[in-house]
Amino acid sequence: MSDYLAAAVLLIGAFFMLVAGVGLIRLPDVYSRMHAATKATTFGMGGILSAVILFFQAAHVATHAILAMFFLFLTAPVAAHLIARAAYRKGPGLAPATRLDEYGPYLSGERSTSQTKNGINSHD
Amino acid sequence: MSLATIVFSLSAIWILMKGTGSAGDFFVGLILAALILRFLRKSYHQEKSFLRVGRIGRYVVSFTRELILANIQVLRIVLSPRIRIRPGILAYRTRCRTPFGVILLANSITLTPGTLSVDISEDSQTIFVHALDITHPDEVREAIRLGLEEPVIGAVE
Amino acid sequence: MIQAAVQIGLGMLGLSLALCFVRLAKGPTTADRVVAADTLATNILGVIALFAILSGEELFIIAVLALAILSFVGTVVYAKFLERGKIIE
Amino acid sequence: MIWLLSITIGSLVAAGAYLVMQRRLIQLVLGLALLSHATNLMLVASGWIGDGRAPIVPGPGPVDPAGYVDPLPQAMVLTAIVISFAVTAFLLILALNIYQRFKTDDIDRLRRLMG
Amino acid sequence: MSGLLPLFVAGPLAAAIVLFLVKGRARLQEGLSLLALAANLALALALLRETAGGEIFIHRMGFWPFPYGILLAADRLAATMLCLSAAVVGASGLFACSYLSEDQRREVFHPLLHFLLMGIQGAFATGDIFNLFVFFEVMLMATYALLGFYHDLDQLEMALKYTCLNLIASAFFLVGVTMLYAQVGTVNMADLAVKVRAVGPTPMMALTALTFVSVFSVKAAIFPMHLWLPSAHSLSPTPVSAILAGVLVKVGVYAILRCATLIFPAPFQRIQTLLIGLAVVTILFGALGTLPQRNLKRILAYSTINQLGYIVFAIALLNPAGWAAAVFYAVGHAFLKSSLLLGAGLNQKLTGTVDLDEMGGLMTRAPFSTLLLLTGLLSLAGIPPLAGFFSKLFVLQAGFAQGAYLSTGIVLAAGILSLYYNFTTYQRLAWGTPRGEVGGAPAGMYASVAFLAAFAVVFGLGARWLHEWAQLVAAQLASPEPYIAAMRNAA
Amino acid sequence: MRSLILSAIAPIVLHLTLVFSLFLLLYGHNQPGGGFIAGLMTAVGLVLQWVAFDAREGWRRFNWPWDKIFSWGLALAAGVGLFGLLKGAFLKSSLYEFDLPFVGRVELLSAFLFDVGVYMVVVGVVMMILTLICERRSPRRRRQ
Repeated sequence: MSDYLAAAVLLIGAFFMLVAGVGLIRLPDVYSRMHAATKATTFGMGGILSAVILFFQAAHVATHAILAMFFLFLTAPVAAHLIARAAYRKGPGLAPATRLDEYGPYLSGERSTSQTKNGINSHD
Repeated sequence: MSLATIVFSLSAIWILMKGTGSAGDFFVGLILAALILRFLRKSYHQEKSFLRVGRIGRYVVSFTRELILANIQVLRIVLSPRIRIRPGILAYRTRCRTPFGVILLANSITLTPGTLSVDISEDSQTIFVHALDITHPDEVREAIRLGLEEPVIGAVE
Repeated sequence: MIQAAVQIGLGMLGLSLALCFVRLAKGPTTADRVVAADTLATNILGVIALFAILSGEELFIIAVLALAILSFVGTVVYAKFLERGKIIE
Repeated sequence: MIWLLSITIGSLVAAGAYLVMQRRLIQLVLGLALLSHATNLMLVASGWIGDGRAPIVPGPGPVDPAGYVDPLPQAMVLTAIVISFAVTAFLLILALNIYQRFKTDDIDRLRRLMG
Repeated sequence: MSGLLPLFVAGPLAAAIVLFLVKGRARLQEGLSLLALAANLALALALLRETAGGEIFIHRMGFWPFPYGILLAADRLAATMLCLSAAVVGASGLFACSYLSEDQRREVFHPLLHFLLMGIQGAFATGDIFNLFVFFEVMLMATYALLGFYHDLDQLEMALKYTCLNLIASAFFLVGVTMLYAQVGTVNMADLAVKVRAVGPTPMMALTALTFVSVFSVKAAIFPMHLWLPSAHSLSPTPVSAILAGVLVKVGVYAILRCATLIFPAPFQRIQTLLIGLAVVTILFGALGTLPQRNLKRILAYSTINQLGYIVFAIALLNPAGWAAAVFYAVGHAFLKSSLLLGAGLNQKLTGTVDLDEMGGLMTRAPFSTLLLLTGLLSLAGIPPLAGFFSKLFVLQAGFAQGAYLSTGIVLAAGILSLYYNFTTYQRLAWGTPRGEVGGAPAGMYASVAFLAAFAVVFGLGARWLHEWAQLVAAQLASPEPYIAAMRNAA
Repeated sequence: MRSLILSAIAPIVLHLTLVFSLFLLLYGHNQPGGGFIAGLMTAVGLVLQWVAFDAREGWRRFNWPWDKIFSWGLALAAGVGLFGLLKGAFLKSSLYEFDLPFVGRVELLSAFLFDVGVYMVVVGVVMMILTLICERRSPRRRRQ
């Protein structure tokens, strides 16, 4: 029974990894690609690692897999956030379909204040 | 988190990693955790947040539901014959007060339907969220508020 | 049963890896490439996990954990480099 | 499985050789790193016999060695990886040193600086 | 004795660590360093005496059965080489104590020197081909650090070139190990010797042998791979360049000799013509390369290339007489060239330059150091009572005995060329118009140069004795069966 | 430009990494792992701190004498090898078992001490490289 369950979970996981790959190709700009990459890969890895747990059914394997899963869930958003931020600061490059951008105004405001800040203590 | 919590959770991780839970292993884990604490002693701040175990369960359930929904949405968008999205970045003012809460919320936002947190403002009160469908920004805000922010505040604040 | 599933899963992951490579090659911006590389790394984690099932060797899971840490740090460093042009300020 | 390794080794060597022939120091260093990875992989491939099971014996007692990979090249490759890590680190620092001192990592320009 | 064999590796390692730990205290560090070098030399001499009877010492690390595990082995050749490296590195260490006295980086010089010694001696003593690789890398890594010692653009560029070339060579070494392992499934030298003989001289095996030869020829600076040597010798600090020329290139020679005698005797027959050709080109190239130079260290570097050509030529004759000549040549050249390079450093200290035209007329101004240089240069030129003459003589004898008249004739002609360049060098150095002031130099520098230069005379006057020893070494190399049996039977 | 999210996550990752690397170190002799990979994991965790904060903050938090750690690690590893020499062969490993209060029976393989030495060497080397790379900012170098 758990064998079938493992196989099903595994296939779902692998399928979502594939969805991440397809999304990486099809979506129009970095940010939407990141949606696909972040969500689908973490979910997919969750599925695959659950399959590992179900397959081995041993405590230490399970804990290693859970730790790996926890680590991925912890770090994938951070990595996405860093890439998105860096990409935006390098040049927004938003897709033409974009409707709303409230980050740009904030960023330009912050830049001007931080420049004056930097002007004061640029030597530290 | 208090130092005792860190020590105990580290030694718990240690035991889980080893896979065999005996008293000796727990002791070794405690020693190692103490070593790590000694090593990292300069990086602990005064900041504290409290975990409420009961509420965390609600958060986890809510988060898992959102995660699955998110993936189904990604699936629908990616595999539809024509991609029709209206993305945008909106500013979301959070009601979380602790840094840990804000960061947990931002991370959760990234893993839930159609949203991805791009940055947190300097005063850590505003999260900038990139959303795949932003036809009605207020709906997105409402979804975040109900689906994530309430459980997060419940869990860690 | 599960072995067949693993084979199919490996096929899917291989396809996904190929797609990531396409995005890695095409660009157009560096950020795209970083995203592609990150996804590539996660896909490789999946491949290793599947390989653990295929060979029945539980020790590969440790490799998954180690590689997850490495790929996270790698992505962080690259993002930082992308943003600032230097990594450690 | 061995053909996969062969293709990987081949493409690593190709990419490494291409990078080594470029003009910038960092490309040179990365190319050399790729080349050493390729040789390490080749060393692993030389021990690929049987079904390719990891050479980790489950416990005490006799074990049939048939399905396992030859562990000796793996022990050797571990050493080789450490060595190539060290040498690459050294090269990177050398290149960084040159870059910081002369503000360029373009080999042609450096040559012109040397006169 | 075989229990003490790991001390050749572990001793320098321990010394390096201790020296690293006493980094701040220069006097103490230098004293300890010299003490360790002297102990190492004594140990090597003891080993040389023990191996004279033809006994082969094997030390097994760990507790693995025969073809596995790490073996250290010492026969006459290894003992000779160990002795030679201990002497040359020791003299260079003594020289460095005074030479680097104002240099701030000297606190890491001595630890690195011992790391280098560890790598060199490990490479001479190891009994399997993978550990040869490892010790090569230890040695190279120490050299990389020592070469990057100063920070001129020239020096950085040289260090980069040297590092890249050697990194590629290391990659090819691994490729060679892979090819060998895939064919015979072992890395132990004795086991390899047996199994390679069983496979026979197939084209694949010849290719493997060629891979190894091309890797070692980077270390030994044979013709297409010699490009790193002139700048590395001339731009590195003097003690380092003495070690480079005296010992480091001999490691490559030693490895080629081991391959030719023990591991690949049959495949070497197939590539013999190629090797002889390369050696002849190397000889000519080295001799011609000296002509346009003005920098004394650069001249010595090209002459090193020239001399290495002779050694490899002698090895490539593939008979015991040739191997004896090669061993004789290698030993003589190690002492000679390191004494010359240290002498060049001494003169640099005295006059502040290594440019020949600017240090002219040294004979009247600094007679003792010039005499030391004179001994070396005359020996290098091949003037009869000195070691250089006999080295060339034995090589030519072996060549003509083999019947390789054409190549040996070219080698003879190149010898005349080297006579010419050594004389002009000496003439420009010693008898030009005197100019500039001459400073003083510490006694330690004179002592180390004199110590090494004395060997040039001793090996010349006692050439018969050294040649007998070289023939003993060659005889042992020619019949590797005892070596293999000793490795097999090691407890 | 510091990222709040990264600087909050980095210490957590460091804790995880340290536990994991200690696991790799302690169980390296009959499971995959060992000194080298454990040292690399530790170093990776530490490098992340440098990236997440800045060099000044990194040196404030981890002001450890990395060169000393390197050389003592090397000394430990070589010392274990020489100790084996006393018992017959260089690098010969030996096994000791003894009882400790609370912990129970402990098997100490001398190869483990060798691994600890390698661990220290790797951490020391990586951090020394980091020192070289951000030389100008590190207070340790400036003081010397």
